[in-house]
Amino acid sequence: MNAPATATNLKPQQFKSDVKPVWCPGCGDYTVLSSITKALAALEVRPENVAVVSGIGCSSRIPAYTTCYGFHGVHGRALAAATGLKVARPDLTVIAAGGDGDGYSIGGNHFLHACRRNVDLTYIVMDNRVYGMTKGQPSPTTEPDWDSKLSPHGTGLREFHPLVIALASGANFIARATSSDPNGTADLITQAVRHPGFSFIEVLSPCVTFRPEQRSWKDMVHPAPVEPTDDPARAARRLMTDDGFNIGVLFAGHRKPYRPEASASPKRVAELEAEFVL
Amino acid sequence: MNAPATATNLKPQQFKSDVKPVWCPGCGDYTVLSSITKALAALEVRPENVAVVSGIGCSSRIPAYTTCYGFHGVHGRALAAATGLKVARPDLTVIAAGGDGDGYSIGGNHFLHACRRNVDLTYIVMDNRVYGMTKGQPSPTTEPDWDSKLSPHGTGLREFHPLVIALASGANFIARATSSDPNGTADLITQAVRHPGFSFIEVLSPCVTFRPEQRSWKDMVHPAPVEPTDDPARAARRLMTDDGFNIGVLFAGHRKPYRPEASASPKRVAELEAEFVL
Amino acid sequence: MTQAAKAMTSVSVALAGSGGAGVMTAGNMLLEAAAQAGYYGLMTRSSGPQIRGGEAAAMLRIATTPCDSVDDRYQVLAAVDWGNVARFAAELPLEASSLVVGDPAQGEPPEVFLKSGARYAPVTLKATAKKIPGGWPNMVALGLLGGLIGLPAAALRAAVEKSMKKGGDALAASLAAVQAGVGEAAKIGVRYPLAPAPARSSRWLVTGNQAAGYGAIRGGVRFVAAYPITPATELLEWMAPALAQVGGTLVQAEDELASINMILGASYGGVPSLTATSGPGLSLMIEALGLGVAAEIPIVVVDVMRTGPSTGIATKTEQADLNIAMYGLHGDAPHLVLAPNSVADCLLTTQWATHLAETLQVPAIVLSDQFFGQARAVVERPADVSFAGARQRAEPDAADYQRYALTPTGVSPMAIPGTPGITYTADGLEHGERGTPSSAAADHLAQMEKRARKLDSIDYGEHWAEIEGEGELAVITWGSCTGAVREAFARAKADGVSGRLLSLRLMSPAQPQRLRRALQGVKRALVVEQSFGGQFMRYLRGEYDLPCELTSFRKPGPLPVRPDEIHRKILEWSRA
Amino acid sequence: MTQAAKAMTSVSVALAGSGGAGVMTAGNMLLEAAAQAGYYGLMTRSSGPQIRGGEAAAMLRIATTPCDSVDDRYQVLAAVDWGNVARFAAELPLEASSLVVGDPAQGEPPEVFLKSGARYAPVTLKATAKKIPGGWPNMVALGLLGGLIGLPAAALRAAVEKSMKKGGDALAASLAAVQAGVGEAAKIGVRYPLAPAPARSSRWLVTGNQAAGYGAIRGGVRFVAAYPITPATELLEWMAPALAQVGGTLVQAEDELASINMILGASYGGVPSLTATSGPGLSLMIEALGLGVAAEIPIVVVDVMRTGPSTGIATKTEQADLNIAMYGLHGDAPHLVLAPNSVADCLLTTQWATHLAETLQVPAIVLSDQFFGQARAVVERPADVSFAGARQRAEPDAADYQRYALTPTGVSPMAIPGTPGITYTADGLEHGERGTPSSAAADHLAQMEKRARKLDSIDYGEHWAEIEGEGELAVITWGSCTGAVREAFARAKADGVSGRLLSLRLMSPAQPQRLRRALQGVKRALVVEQSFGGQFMRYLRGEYDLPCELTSFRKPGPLPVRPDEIHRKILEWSRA
Ligand SMILES: Cc1ncc(C[n+]2csc(CCOP(=O)(O)OP(=O)(O)O)c2C)c(N)n1
Ligand SMILES: Cc1ncc(C[n+]2csc(CCOP(=O)(O)OP(=O)(O)O)c2C)c(N)n1
Ligand code: SF4
Ligand code: SF4
Ligand SMILES: [Mg+2]
Ligand SMILES: [Mg+2]
Repeated sequence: MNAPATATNLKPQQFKSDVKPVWCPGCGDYTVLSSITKALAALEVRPENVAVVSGIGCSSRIPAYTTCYGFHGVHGRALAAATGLKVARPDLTVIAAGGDGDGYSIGGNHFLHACRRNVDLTYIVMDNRVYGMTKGQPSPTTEPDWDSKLSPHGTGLREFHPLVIALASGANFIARATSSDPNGTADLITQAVRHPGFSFIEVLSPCVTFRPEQRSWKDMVHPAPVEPTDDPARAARRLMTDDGFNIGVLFAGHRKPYRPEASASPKRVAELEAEFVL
Repeated sequence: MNAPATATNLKPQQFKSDVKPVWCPGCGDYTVLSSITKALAALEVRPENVAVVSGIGCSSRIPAYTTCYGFHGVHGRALAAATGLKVARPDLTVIAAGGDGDGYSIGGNHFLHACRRNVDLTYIVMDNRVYGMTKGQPSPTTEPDWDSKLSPHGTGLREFHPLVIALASGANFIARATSSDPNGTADLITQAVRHPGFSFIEVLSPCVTFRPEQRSWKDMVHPAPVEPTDDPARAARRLMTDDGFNIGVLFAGHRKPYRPEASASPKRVAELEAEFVL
Repeated sequence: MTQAAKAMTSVSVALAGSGGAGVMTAGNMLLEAAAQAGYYGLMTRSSGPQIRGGEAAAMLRIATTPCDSVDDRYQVLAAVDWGNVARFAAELPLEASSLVVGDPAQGEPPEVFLKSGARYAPVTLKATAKKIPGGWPNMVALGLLGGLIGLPAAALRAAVEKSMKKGGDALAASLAAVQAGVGEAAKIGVRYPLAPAPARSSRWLVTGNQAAGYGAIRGGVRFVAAYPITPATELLEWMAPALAQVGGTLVQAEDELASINMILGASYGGVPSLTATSGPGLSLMIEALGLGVAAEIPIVVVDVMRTGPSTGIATKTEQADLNIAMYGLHGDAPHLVLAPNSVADCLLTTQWATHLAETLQVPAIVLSDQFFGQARAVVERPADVSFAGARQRAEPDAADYQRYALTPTGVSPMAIPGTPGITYTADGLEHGERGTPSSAAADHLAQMEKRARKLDSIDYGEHWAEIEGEGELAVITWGSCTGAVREAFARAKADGVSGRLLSLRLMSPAQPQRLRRALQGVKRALVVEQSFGGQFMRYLRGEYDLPCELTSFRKPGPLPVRPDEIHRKILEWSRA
Repeated sequence: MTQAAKAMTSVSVALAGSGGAGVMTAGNMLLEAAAQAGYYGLMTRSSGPQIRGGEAAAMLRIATTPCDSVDDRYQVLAAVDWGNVARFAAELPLEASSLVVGDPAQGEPPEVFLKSGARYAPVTLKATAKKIPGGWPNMVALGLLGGLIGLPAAALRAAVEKSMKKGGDALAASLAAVQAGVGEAAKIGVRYPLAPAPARSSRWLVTGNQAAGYGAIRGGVRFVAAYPITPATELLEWMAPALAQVGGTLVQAEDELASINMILGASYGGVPSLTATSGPGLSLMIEALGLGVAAEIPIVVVDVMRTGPSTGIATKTEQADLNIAMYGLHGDAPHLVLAPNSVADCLLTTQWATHLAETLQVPAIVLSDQFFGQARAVVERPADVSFAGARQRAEPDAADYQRYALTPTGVSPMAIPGTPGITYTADGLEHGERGTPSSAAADHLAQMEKRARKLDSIDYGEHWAEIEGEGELAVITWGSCTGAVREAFARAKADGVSGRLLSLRLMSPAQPQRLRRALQGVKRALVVEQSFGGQFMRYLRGEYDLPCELTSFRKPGPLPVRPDEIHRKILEWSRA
């Protein structure tokens, strides 16, 4: 993030818009929205200096539910749009947000390259291990045996492990959160936004409609039993054997955020034509 | 791969077509081609039972230089085409091949998901850390300080680490090879094709035109100092601290290859309409 | 006191309510009951922005003849509650003779419905249901609607039984609730009785998405790779188990780029292949469609069109992907574009598209739409047509085999991997006859001509369009506007206006000779389409030399095109 | 013995040879020398399939007036060696009065060049070079060509000095080799002397790709995200350092999906943004272009067209992306499409496109092509036009701010992140005026009308097309065919045939009134384009009511359209 010019005294509520969410009652995304608004209040930013960028999906509807600037783009491209925005407007606090389908399936390549590029922005994925918006198809994080119309008897595919991928591709901050703990999640988001470079938070956020069994996640989550590390190799080992329910900061690195170099020899536009002149 | 019906006695030369490569003299891809033809001979397959699938790039020209069936598709989509082919035609031996730009930049998402899907095919990437075909732009594996017209003074970006990503996304066999050792590479390809599921070989293959300094790779490579492991967490640690020049099989897992389930209740086409009949 | 009611050949009724009220269940049962009673029918559905649990409406038309279009107005609107039902007002036009039924315990009907002059009949749905242990208001509403339109009790019973196969108490309660609803209907004093059902025939109850899926399998498709997207998902969800049963496979791809490249790979392997999507997904498939054209690999892409541009309105219909389907590819890239003209025709058109794609070794795009895809209809059992995969395969060890040989038809036998002696590399780079990349002008021209020529190498026969009627006036249309145009013409006949209906099924390659013949003697033509920009009109102007004056009638989605608006337009225009 | 040679106003010469022979270096120096001598010029290049080290040809036209087209035939073909030079035969048409120069030590010239009747002059380039320590045959060839066309020695010297800034022995050797080449030329006995150079004026030496990049920066572009692709890469490579110098940024994206979404993000942030690509990349940008339309985010996409379809011929030109640029988007998605009509005009058109995109808050596609993009030309310094970013920004704390307000023009002030009190969410879902998603028919219609209306809300002024000449005949064309048509008309005048030239710069929105006015009195029009399928012809028919008879003249790439073929067509057609 970029430091706010002046401290503000805004309440979380002031980051919540009057647009009524389309979400089902009980959807985990409601509390993620609350966590974001709490984090923004804690960060003492002003809504006009924050942009929330998303793709398509239930979770991707989140920008309009905040009072920040929002960008509800096309499916899978949130990180690309967020990257362009932040590079062009480094003064803004940029948060990309969306679902597991948006981020890990169609958006997988941008996820890889955003981690690698390490632009100073925060990516929040509301992972419900399903495509909610399109009414219940398996996503990359869906369990291999989850039965659905499109994949009767399950896909048979090993789950995609977002945290490991984030680490392997160079994310600078990696955390797991749970929608069952809005304050804890708000705190993780706050830390993530403050951490320079690309920060990634995977939030377990149940889809009560298509995966009602995920309601039990709240009983399965637990604080990560170890301190965050800044050693990727150690983090890799830890994450690869992780039970999927460790909550907390799991990796925090020191890579320098991407920032385009300012030219050593700035010019006026008209000067550029010198090289053409005969 | 699928076992050949009958052993063959073909020579490597019989897998080489009469089409003249467009490659620059000295390009590493020539020896990769030789390694592939050697491997195919060693595998005792017949050219008509092998399909070589690629995207776009210098390296992606490889299919037509073999006597196998070839598919020279669009940039970045080799793995998708190869997946469709292998799933529809499990009897064929399918090899996808291409460059670092094709596979790790535009094709990154398919790489992730092909590793995860674990279809029984082999992916060979000729990594020269540059876009050769388009005349010298940085690729994901390019060193951050490599100066080019498009990125004066370098990109400043951390390299993409293909082997770690492959491991993190679930590839079943991971090896690094070097074009300076055609026989060794042939042997690794042979092993990879034989290994069930998705096997990935990263071949260091210099671009003598745009990265002439890569000629020195041949002096930097060395056999991996350790035995291959089947423990992903251990492999992760190893690969993340790897010097980039370890040659050999670095991971060989035991995941079951993807194979669509045959129906327990096969039907004739006309029977499908029963559900519509009033 | 029941009004003397004239028997009707078509009745439209809608059932609405908040999420969880079960209006879709009841709507489906009503359609089933109508089918059991020997009627034709069509059910469409609408719901609010809520992902689940929002307001919903089941909209049915039941008739003595096949329904290829929605009707102008609803005779009955029943609501289990009024929640946000007012948001459907634009989709539920009523008239003075309509009836609005609501539960007085849920408040008054929204003004927007009553201002039509429709009569309001309060019916205590909830209280009535409550009297029956396990009874639900939606079942009371089902009985009520069945009663109002005069469906036989046996048909209602059969429909309920069919959908509650488990039977037991729940079934009994539902049957009782339906019975109570029928009783309530009788008390209202208005009826919309259907004319007697026509003679029984062999019929299906099917959605356009299912019909398209089945047509594809009939055409030979055995591999599908796709990525979910509304409103194409149900096509895929129907195909997944169906394909498995006939020895095929469906792969859920990571995105649309993967799905289309997967099917290119599979089809290159000799297996007829398909994907289904909607506008945003089709946009992502454009590059690979071009590869299919250049490398001559047959594939079928079903685009179930929704309201655009961009993400647009995912759950609503529109005919505005004609542009991208026809002209979306970069370079000159001749390919097939087809469009079904009814729910049932989704079968024939998709099957034909598969057949043509295979025969001509070229991608085919099928332009279905949300209306067809998600409508459930009682239709005449579609005829068995014999279109099936007919790819010309090269012989093993063929001498001097050239994959892209310049044959007279432009179609060259294709080597299928596994066949010895004729290996080749399929290429999206311009190439010579052997397939070797070439930048020679002569090769480019020869291959361009070949690829264009093959599309004109076969006789597309009578299926290229539906042509009905006679006269100096014509309406030219396509896709889901066809039913409404047909009905408008039928009505115009009563006004003494008649003309020809032309609905194009084969959009590309254009058939100028055929169209000219079909329009022989026509002085003026009205072009009807559901697109804001007039894409079909521009297509006709660009592709054909139309021998008559053209007038455009168009509107965008999301509302369906209704017979009345076209009828009025025909009258006004024919008299102008 | 030198023939008496008439001074020529235009001479075309080519220099070819195997990889490493340095023909491009020599070609560039020759162009520079011509420029130094006060001539105009145009250089295009061709190379074999080899990535590097393959045969190459530098093709130059040098003239007393600006060259917007290649000429019909080459007066001189010089080859350092004959390697695979024969593969360029189709690109290097000769005539009986042409001269073929080759080094006899490298064998005889290929028959294909001599069958034109051209005279062969053997010149020992290599041996001559060898005599000069550090001398190279390409420099001898440079001198030879310079001598044959009569470039002053000082100009040649200046050009060599300019490109070998290091000076020293290498420079001296090159100068000596050039001198020797001039000497060899004198011995041949044929000359193609240029008429005296015109009066000096302010000129540039620039490629179309550079001009487009500079035009974009002039128009206000400060953010570029892109993915390399031939023949657009040089545009990006020129912009990368240039942007940095004016405080902008270029990001190399992971793919085209990322690049276009990045520029949407950046432009949403208030920074005018651009990407450049070619056909395959444009195909991948289609979905996000639709987002730009729906969410009303200005961006500029420069498509440097190459031969299609699919990967096609990456290094060659064609005008066949008109379809995708105009009609490639799904749904009804009005946007801007512009096309430059000369190398220099790449500047104005890209600058104008940026200005229009910003003014109208809509994506603009600029259709340049490989010919323009990679040609280096000596051009009149382009005029300073004042088109610059003119986005209407919303005021801080504006009351009841609505991002998609239904203004009379259709353009609504845009809130830029950072501005307090007017935050909103940009959306590709259909929406109401505030931006909140809506599936209401009324909102859809209102926003569709708004988005269409704004494109017609401004006066595009005189730049919409180039219009030249008078008469009852017209040639309508666009893009890189323009120069050849202009030249063909100039020649036709000598045959007593004259007419109007109309070259469209603004392709979308179509300008039917303007075109009608421009064609007033025209009876017949010839439509000239470089596409196999006649995309421009179909576009004209679909978008305009042309008041005259149309004839199509078209051919695909990869060969450039030459004045002679159009001249002949004009004569034949004008007399038919
Ligand atoms: C290009 C494209 N393909 C497909 C879709 C359909 N689609 C919309 S949302 C979605 C998946 C949503 O899943 P996820 O990102 O996990 O979000 P959730 O709804 O679960 O929160 C899909 C496939 C689309 N809108 N665009
Ligand atoms: C969609 C698309 N974008 C861009 C290109 C241009 N392009 C061709 S090859 C290539 C990169 C090649 O790099 P790599 O895969 O590393 O192969 P190499 O040439 O180095 O072997 C690019 C960007 C293209 N053909 N298609
Ligand atoms: S469908 Fe699932 S993810 Fe979507 S809003 Fe409902 S509960 Fe949330
Ligand atoms: S440019 Fe580089 S990668 Fe391409 S053929 Fe030449 S050496 Fe090989
Ligand atoms: Mg999800
Ligand atoms: Mg490379």
